[in-house]
Amino acid sequence: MSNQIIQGILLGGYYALIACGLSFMFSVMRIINLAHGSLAVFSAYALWWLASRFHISPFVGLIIVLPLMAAIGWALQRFLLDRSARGGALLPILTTFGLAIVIDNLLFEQFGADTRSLAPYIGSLSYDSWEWPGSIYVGKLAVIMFVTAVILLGGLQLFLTRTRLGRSIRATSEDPDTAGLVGVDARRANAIAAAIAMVTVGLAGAFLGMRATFDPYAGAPQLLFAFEAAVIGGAGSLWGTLIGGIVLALAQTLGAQVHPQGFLIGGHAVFLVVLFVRLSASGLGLRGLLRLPSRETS
Amino acid sequence: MSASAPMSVIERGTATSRIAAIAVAVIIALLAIAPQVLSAGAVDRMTALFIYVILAAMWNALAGFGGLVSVGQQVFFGLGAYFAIRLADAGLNPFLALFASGIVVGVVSIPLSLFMLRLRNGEFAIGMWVIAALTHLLVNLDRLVQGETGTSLISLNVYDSGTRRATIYWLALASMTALLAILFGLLRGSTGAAIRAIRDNEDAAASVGVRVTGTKRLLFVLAAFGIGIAGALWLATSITFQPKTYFNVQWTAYMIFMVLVGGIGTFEGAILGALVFFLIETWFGGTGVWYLVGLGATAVLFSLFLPRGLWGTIEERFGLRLLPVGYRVRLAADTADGEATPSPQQTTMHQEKA
Amino acid sequence: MVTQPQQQAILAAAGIHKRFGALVVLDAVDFTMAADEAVGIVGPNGAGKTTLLSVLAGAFPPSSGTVSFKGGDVTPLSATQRCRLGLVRTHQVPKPFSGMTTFENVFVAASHGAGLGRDEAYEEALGSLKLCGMLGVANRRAETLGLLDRKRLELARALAARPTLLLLDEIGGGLTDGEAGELVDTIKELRRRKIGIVWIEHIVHILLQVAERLICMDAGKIIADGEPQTVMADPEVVRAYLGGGPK
Amino acid sequence: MSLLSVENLVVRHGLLQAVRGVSFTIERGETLALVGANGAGKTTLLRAIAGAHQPAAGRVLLDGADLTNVPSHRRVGMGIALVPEGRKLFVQMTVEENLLLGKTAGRSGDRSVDKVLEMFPNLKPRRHARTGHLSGGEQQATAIGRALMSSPDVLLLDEVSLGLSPLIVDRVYAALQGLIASGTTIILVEQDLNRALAVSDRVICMLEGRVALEGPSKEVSRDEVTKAYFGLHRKSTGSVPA
Amino acid sequence: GDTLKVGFVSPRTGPLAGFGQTDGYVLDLARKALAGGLDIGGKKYSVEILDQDTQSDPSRAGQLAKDLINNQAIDLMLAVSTPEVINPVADACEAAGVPCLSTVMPWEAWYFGRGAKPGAPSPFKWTYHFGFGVGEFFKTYISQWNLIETNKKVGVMYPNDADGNAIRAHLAPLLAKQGFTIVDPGAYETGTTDYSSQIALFKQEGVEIFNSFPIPPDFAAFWRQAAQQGLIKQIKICQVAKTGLFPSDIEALGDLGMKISSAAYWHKAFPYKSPLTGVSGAELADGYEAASGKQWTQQLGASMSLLDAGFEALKASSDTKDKAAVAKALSTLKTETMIGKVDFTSGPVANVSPGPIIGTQWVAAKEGSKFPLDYVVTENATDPKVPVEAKLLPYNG
Ligand SMILES: Nc1ncnc2c1ncn2[C@@H]1O[C@H](COP(=O)(O)OP(=O)(O)OP(=O)(O)O)[C@@H](O)[C@H]1O
Ligand SMILES: Nc1ncnc2c1ncn2[C@@H]1O[C@H](COP(=O)(O)OP(=O)(O)OP(=O)(O)O)[C@@H](O)[C@H]1O
Ligand SMILES: [Mg+2]
Ligand SMILES: [Mg+2]
Repeated sequence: MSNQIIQGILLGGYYALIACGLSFMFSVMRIINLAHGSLAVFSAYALWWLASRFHISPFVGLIIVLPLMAAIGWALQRFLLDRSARGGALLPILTTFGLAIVIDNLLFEQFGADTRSLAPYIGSLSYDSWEWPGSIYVGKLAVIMFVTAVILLGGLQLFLTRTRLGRSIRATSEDPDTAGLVGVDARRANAIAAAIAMVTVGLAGAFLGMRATFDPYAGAPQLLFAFEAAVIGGAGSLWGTLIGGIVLALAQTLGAQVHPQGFLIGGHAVFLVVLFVRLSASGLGLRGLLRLPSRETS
Repeated sequence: MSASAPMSVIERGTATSRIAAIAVAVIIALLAIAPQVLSAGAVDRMTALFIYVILAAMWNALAGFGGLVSVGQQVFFGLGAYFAIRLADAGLNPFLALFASGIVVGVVSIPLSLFMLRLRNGEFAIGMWVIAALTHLLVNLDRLVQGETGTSLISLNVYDSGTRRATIYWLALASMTALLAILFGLLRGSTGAAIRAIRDNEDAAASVGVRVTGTKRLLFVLAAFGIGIAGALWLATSITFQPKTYFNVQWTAYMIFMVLVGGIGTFEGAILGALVFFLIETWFGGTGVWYLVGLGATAVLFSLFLPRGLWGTIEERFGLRLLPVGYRVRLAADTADGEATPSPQQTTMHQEKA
Repeated sequence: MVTQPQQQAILAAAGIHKRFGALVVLDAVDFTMAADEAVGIVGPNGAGKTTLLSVLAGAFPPSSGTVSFKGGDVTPLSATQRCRLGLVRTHQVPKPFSGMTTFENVFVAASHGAGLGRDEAYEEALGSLKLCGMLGVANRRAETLGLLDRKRLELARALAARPTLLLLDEIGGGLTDGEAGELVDTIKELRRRKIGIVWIEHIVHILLQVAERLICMDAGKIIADGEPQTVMADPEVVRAYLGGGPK
Repeated sequence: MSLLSVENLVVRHGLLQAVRGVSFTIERGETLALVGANGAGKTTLLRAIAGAHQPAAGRVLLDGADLTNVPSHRRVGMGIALVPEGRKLFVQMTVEENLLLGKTAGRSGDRSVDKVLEMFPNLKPRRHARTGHLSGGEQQATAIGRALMSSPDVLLLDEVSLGLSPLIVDRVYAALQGLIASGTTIILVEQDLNRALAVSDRVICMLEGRVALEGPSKEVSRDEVTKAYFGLHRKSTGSVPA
Repeated sequence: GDTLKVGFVSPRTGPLAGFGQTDGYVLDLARKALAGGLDIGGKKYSVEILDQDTQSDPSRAGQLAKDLINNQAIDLMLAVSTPEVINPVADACEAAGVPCLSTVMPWEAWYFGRGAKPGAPSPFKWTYHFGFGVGEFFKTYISQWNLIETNKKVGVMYPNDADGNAIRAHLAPLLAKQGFTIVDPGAYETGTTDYSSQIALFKQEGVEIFNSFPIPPDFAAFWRQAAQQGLIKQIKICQVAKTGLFPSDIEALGDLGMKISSAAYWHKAFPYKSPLTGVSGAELADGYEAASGKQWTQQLGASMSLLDAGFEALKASSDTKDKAAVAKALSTLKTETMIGKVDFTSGPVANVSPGPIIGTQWVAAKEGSKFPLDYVVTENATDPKVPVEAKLLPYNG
């Protein structure tokens, strides 16, 4: 049992990592990025390509791929999101939905349907583990992911609240016009934010590729978990995303304890429960629900 | 205050909109007799088009008018199909089951709305998605469905293919017409104004006496019912029920595509968007990867260059309103002919239904 | 200091507390008014005036205390229900339905708040637009209105809901003298129609043209309540609110 | 050379011309009061100077440099700060964060959060509160403070005293006097004519997008200004007999 | 003369594209062979094969089928690979009264998954399916697992999908009868990302054989975790289906993929020739490798056999332009194709002809090979004509 809990917490780190870029864009830039998963898979392919073609270890490959992702983020913001965000909050959903389809299918066109993984290029790291007393096995890769998630999310949280640039980014997300009036270059702030988001997406892709396998269409399935982690954690808080990831993963592993099908069901259920509890805390939930009938009768 | 009421007139329709109303009636009449002349393939495709129109109109009602952006509407699509299969398996006539299923979906959506409608914005959108995923998993537990294996609505096979095709066509046409008419009536009436008010500012709407929750629920349930019917109809045309297919988020993605390409928040836009999607699929669907790339690119290009969608742009450019739901005040000063009683001339759906 | 006997009161709030987290914004406020009164509320920024108004209108529940309206306890009722009973508010920061036209904004209130049928609602909406001088912008989308027009729209919209008691929150700020005059005329017209008024305003000289009773709040408490000139002269009010500035 | 000059400025909102060929200049250290009826175009004019609206014609010059193609955020760096109509705070962020945002990199000046809070003591306890939760007046104070944080050369104040209680209004005007004394140039929109005339060197009255009256504040009388307002025919509303 | 139109529906793009990857090559061969037309009953027909891509979308599969039926007026429908393709196509054909032949999915999921009830007469008049079913898996697994000494404890991971459910319902009881102890934690949903509870159970029970029907990403996540948690140290046979059909699935597993056992519905060692094109197994595989530069896959033979069987049925029908006659010919078809015999006269249920599935193993390729992996036949219980090439190696050892 304690093994399952530890596995659950570590899995939470993975979810948080996957959700990081999404949460960042969702809470800071107010963009529901449906292309999140596809972009992560793109990064995984880039690393795979470097590894299989030039024998560059994926960890080293990150030195090339992360700047590339940052550039992509910058360009994405400049040429697509900036423009479509002006047309209302919904339009970026359409843009990123379209983008996701385009990326998936171009990846297919380029790399075919074969299943790939980065694991073969990192030696035995993908399944190495430390054995702790009580036959608890702690995967090395899982620990690396967890630590990365903590550093990444914590660092971003501090960046957003403690630095001038971070504040500029938040201000821009709230109201770009007014941000301009207080001296913030809104376009630049947004583009930097997108670049940062894409770097985290790049990392997510790397770990996705090391932990499991991917193919051109592997992005979408990751999306819902990432959204769940981000929403459980609460909008506007990146630390929350880490907690969200862990809560989600624990619910899943404990759900699986009951029955293997409980894995996904447990995760979804806890998501709804968290929302419900949060509503109750704000006076809108249970009490509001119960008050409802009386409201309708007047 | 009535004493001070001026000679101003509230206009609902325009000359074009009256012509449009007649045109709509004619088109629907033509569509009703179409199976006599169309090829079997065309009848099947038209049925799909009607279903797309329902989906687009329902999502548009929810998001475009009600501000309720959901990424989980596939839950009702899936449930529509699932209940139809369940009811048919219980011995109900399969055609009847389609309609009954829509009602069941509508009923199911009521308790769901109690919880979901309290969520805001992103949380509502994602929350609906999670509901869809969860419902999918629960449907998978049904022995009849056998997990992802699914099952088929083979009880339809007792009808010969011609009858079945025409019947489903008419059912789809009738459902679409009725749903659009209900929606139009709703949006044109004072409820419609309330819906748009809630979209713009919920607190303010509550403070001027709009029943926020009740109104949202009405819209939510209507959309659930409509999409449920669409799901059931889709099942009738394709027979195979594999849960994964019906509970796929792709359905909602298509709804979003249709609505935003057509023009969100306009009644005509959703219909136009469905038509565009349908045509793209019909013409380019065979080109495989490039069809999908093109579909994605279309979405991106529209969001960049026609952010208000086709109809939104047309409306803006030409001031064209075929099925208007808004109100315009013609000030007394401009009304030389001094028509004082408001709203004598309306493009109502009563005419269209006739 | 309750100036009206309980049974005549149309609106009564008793023992209202409101806390946001640790912050106590309303601290045991009692407030009563009669149907045909016009009450002005002043007080320094952050005194809790808007919060009191929100509690009265039902935008959020008080932490403790009760509100009764027309003799019934309305504490558990929502803002919607209170509006339909005739207790209508405006917002300090205007909240127009930005995607709808001015007329449609007001029409919503007439058809839902006042519960009127279509034709009646049209008339009511046009009437209140006219009263507030907004007929000229009836077809403009509300998001294109300037701040002052938005404030007028708040008033017009609240009026269209056919209130018996109107709660106004700073609708007079930023008006030129001429415009302020028009506003006072409008409010006086409402008084003639026997609509009760509660009006929060910092432009005291406008307020005094209408208010028959003045309340001053400070730090969540009512510190003075009574005849306007008396309240204005109250040293406590001068200290907390008016200051000794040029007048 | 004048510090700021506006030449034949035309600004449109769609089809509507909100500012129709306005010209004026303002010297360093001068204070200009901008008055006019509701919808006269004051806000639009100030926003155009701050770079929030692109003019359809005309120019804005700062120290002789054409600002037409300078985006708003760079104008802040050049010394123009606006207190916008309707506060426009970042409501998810705290008072302190809003103020810090106002402090623009590259501007010299010794404004600190503490100094600004000194000016608005009622904000002190709310320093770490989200501005979305503030009262109306607290928000207005924050908005003014935010603009001051950039130590502007030209301060544009739209409806300065809106929503402020009399005590705070006095305090704000006292602070403005201090700024004026230290050589800051100010354009303020203020509906309290007495205040506006008392604090300013010059007054411009706008009417339907144009300058209807311009003159030194000491020379124009209240009456004249009021007349200029009424150049705009009173809308046929107001008191309507029941 | 007349033109025969044959629809061919497969997933060429989308998540299932691995199955459709080789179809272009197979169709080319078939078209070449049919270029001169087809002689049936002394009459010469020109042949048109209308191949369509479902994009791995079942809805689209159904729509495509209807389009082929209604607008192209096809005479015979062929559908291949996975329930997501075959079931919607078959349902559309059944509804429209068009003969349809399919292969590559467990026939149980095809038959019962489309609403047929056990024991009741077949509700299908127009649709036919050939290929492996649970019975074949059973034979193969018994044969394969007895090749190595184990404790006969089998840990199974069957997903809650068509294959998984068919296997769980029908295979597990049979295995138990043969003396295997089945350790089944229960169905899991695809997309699960953590398997620690299953792994704990398998370790606790000391299973030495592992059997699963996962999709590749699920298996990769599971198997790496199994390695992390020390489960694989005790595994002697790792028998997976569905994942591991194609070499790329195994390559993606790195070292962990070596010596995984699999089962193939076709192998290039099959001794049959395609009646349609005349190619042998080795020719087909080598030809594909030469043309595409990619390693051969078992799908090559399966798709070819579908075309083989389809055209054999057309030839056998009394009137190729009469759909009922073609359906009749299908119902009595008895022939030999690329995968061996197809026989609808003696199936477990009407409309189904069972086909072989033979035990195989993924091993490191010999020195000098173009590809890193080799796929060898280790047993042949379901078709003894297929030569056994290698001895099954224990997963650990
Ligand atoms: N939702 C909230 N959360 C936290 N604090 C709040 C909230 N709403 C109001 N406050 C605080 O409560 C106090 C009273 O606010 P309120 O808006 O009632 O003041 P007010 O008297 O209307 O002031 P003003 O004249 O400036 O409008 C303020 O200090 C404000 O910051
Ligand atoms: N975004 C917009 N779209 C359309 N019209 C606008 C927009 N903003 C302002 N207007 C119109 O432009 C005109 C000038 O507005 P502006 O806000 O500049 O006036 P103002 O003098 O500041 O008025 P107020 O005293 O009400 O603040 C008004 O008629 C206003 O309604
Ligand atoms: Mg207030
Ligand atoms: Mg203004």
